[in-house]
Amino acid sequence: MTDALFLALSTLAIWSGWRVFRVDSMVRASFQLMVSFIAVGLIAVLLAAPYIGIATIFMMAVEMMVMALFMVMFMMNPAGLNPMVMVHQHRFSIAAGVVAFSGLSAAVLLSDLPVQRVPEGADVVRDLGHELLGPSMLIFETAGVTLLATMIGAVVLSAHSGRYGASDAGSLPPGLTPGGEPAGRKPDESAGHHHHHGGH
Amino acid sequence: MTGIAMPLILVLLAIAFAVTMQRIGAKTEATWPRRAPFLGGGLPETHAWQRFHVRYYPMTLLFIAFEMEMMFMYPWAVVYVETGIVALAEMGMFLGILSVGILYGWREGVFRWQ
Amino acid sequence: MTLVTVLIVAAALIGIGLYGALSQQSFVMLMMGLELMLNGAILAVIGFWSFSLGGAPEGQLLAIIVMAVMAVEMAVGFALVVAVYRKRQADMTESLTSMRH
Amino acid sequence: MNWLSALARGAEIPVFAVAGAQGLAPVEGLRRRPGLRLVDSPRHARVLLVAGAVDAAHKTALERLHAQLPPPRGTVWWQAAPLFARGEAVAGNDPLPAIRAAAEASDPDQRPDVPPHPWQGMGPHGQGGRGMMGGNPYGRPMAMTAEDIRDGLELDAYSARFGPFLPMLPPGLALDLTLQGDVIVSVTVVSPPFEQGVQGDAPDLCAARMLRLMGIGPRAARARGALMVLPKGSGMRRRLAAWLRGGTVAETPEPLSEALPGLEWAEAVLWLASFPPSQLRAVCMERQAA
Amino acid sequence: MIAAALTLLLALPPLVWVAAMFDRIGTGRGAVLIGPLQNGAALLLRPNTATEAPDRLNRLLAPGWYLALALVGLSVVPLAPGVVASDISTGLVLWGACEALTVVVVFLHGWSPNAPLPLIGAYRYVAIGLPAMLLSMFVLIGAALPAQSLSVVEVVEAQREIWNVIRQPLGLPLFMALGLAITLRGPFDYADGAELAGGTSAEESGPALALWHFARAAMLVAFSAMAATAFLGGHLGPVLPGPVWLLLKTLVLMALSVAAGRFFARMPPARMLTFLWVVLLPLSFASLALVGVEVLP
Repeated sequence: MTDALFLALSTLAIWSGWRVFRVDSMVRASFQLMVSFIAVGLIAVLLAAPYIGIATIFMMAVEMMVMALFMVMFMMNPAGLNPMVMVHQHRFSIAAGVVAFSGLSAAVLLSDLPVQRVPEGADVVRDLGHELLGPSMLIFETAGVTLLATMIGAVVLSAHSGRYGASDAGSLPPGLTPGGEPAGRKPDESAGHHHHHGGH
Repeated sequence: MTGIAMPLILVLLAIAFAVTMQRIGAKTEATWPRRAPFLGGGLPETHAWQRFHVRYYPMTLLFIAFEMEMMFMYPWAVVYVETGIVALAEMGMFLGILSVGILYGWREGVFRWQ
Repeated sequence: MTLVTVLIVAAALIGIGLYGALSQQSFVMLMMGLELMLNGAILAVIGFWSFSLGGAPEGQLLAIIVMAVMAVEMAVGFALVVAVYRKRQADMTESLTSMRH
Repeated sequence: MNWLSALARGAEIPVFAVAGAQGLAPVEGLRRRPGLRLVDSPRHARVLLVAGAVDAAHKTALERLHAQLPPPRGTVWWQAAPLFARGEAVAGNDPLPAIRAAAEASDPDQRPDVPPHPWQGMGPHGQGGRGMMGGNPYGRPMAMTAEDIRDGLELDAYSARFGPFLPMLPPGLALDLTLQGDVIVSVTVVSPPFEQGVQGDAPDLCAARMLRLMGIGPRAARARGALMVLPKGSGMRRRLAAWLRGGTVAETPEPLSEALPGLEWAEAVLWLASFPPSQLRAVCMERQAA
Repeated sequence: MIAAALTLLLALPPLVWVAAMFDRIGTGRGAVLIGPLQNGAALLLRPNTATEAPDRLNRLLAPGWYLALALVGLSVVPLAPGVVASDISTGLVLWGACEALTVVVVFLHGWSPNAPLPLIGAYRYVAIGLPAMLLSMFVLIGAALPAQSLSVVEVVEAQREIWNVIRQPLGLPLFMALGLAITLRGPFDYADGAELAGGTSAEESGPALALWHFARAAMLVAFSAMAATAFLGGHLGPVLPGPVWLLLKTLVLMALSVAAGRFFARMPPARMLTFLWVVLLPLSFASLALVGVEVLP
């Protein structure tokens, strides 16, 4: 029963992972990736990690939702109304993927892996909690600082309007000659500077 | 194993039910005027699917970083009573650090429509 | 379900992810490839943890760290996408190479 | 499925109401009428109710709307001259018998079955598109990027005619809008709201319309809190408060093409609802005359 | 376990009916008992709408996913001591996953018809649904603290002496905010509101619409059962048997949610976003801190 479930879930994970790069609609692509994550999360539950497994589903649902928003925001033809292929170095990539898969699989098959199962009935969430608050406390707090840095970085990079107005307003570079034209790009210039990409 | 078998069965049941129910309704021919999107008699020029300007995009970035804290909080909650005041202090510090990010984001106006 | 089968599934996910990350032209799709590789990494970590580490909590912690890395990667990646788009109306990796004109 | 049909026979008739000239107050009067239910989208409706005169300029729009009711569907012209030869005409005060009769009818489409643009068999996959963004895939082109008025991200602009029978706008108001996301970038008034007379400006009716857009009923006790949720500085709070006190609003709105750009959809809709129909009509007519 | 699941499957349709009745009470329409059934039957017999180039698969499945999430969320609720359909040691996290996936499903429902009003509804909903979910996570963690477990069964057991609603008075109202958001109600109905002519369901008709309403009511049932379990002691109570207590508390919370949905007005979404992050989120921190201090040994 567990084996059948594992087989079904791993097939789902790999199939939907593959579909991510094959569907035309960007929304479908994001949620295919989400399905792949959900399948992996459920496999993790089968592997006696109920917390990590379910939390993966929880986190990835949210992250893929955001992923879908950005996909739709920035990808041309986000719904795939015109079928399209936007790839480069295709053969090389396929080869790299196949090599990575076969190399890793060979390594797995050839190496002698130690076997020590999770003991039956172990309270793995409690262990994790003690680990977080005990030996790995520093990792935990470092993660907090890293996330703070991420939040600030993301806001700085993405937000246009801060408390002092638009982020690129009034920040002209100095002139090439004293009192001359500012060097480089002028903030207002970008408006007249469309360049659309055609189909590749 | 049993823990996830039941939710999966329920999901399959619900999907099967929903798909079956949708076959009940009357069948009609889908003509073009019937398929046009509802705009109160008006018509759009283009498809609605577009590069949609998500006006709250900085908030979503703040959100995915902030939301990671949940991963740490659940195990923390399980051992909280056993660990006591240390756990309170550590989580207080953790949340405090992240709250700085929220305050910064608020000051930068990320919760407004861009 | 053995350690070997779990790791082979993880390897397949990593392989597909690598293919995606190398072949896709747009930033956002490239990030999908990276995410898929990290997905494989999570599976591998949990597989090892479950079969070989006897439930040592560090294994779970590592999975959480991988997920945190994913969140950070996404937040910063998308912020970069926005910043680049704002300047260049571009969302492709190739257009970055022409940035130095 | 006999028992299902038997059960369905007792159901309320879902009606999509189009308010024409002098039609707003009678339609609002139907809201609590047993036996029918006014719905927000023609997709949810069985019967199209045209209440009050709709001039012939809106015939095409009305026919489009009619087509969007899923068949079988019926039409009722209540104190209105029929614009197309279908449905029941009622002159009296009670349209319910006619609505009941229309709920058995099955009108055909009034518009020809042609796609907005020819596309079938064109393009590499027969979907009408070309390249990544070009052509008319499935009958319509895709939106293209345009300058943004807020944060400078040049994403796609969605241009469409909204109205004249959109339930959240004043009846008759048709706008050519360009939206980026849900923010209005540009506005052209195509047709002004219909004349509603004094009844249309009645404070309780105006307040009820506005509160419905905020998701609550018109009981005043609840509505006091509703003032708090409106944005400050746009005068919406003041006007709603006046209506809730039973007073009238005599403010003249700014011309729509200047007031609406830059507003989010929810704000714009509330802003429009915070003026009595007569004032909006006056300001739109002035513009058109000029 | 199977008995519990069957009980849920049998109890859900009548409870959905009750939810529809609650929605009718006080609207002055009469026929409170039979009206929802008649309207539902009429809707089932109408045709589904086709739209221009829709995402057919997602459009077909969205109401089903919504219902599935309600069912899965409901299945972690213990009906009596030791009787629970999904016996998983991290039930609270599973419920959280259902909340997160609800946002995805509502988005897909609005995305799939390829029409402007549903699309706007879908995007607005994501903006509000995501932060609303954060609130619920904090207050549910507050419920997990005294239980020292993420299992919903343990959360109930930990309330034998004192209910969580007393330990954490702010928790229930904050959790109700999430409930209104995932059941698309009143002040949090940014997906299907009147100012978008029905929003994500503006283009739906017939069985698809009926199912969407059904799933929405099922989610109300699931949410109320979860809230009753996490804050009102679930199946605990004197004299009456456990399932009856759970049912009563669920009904009370359903009625409360419906009333709250009608009482509070909806803000424009940008205001609500700020309100959620700047007012409600700190309140949920405070609520958690309060519980944390209380349960310290």
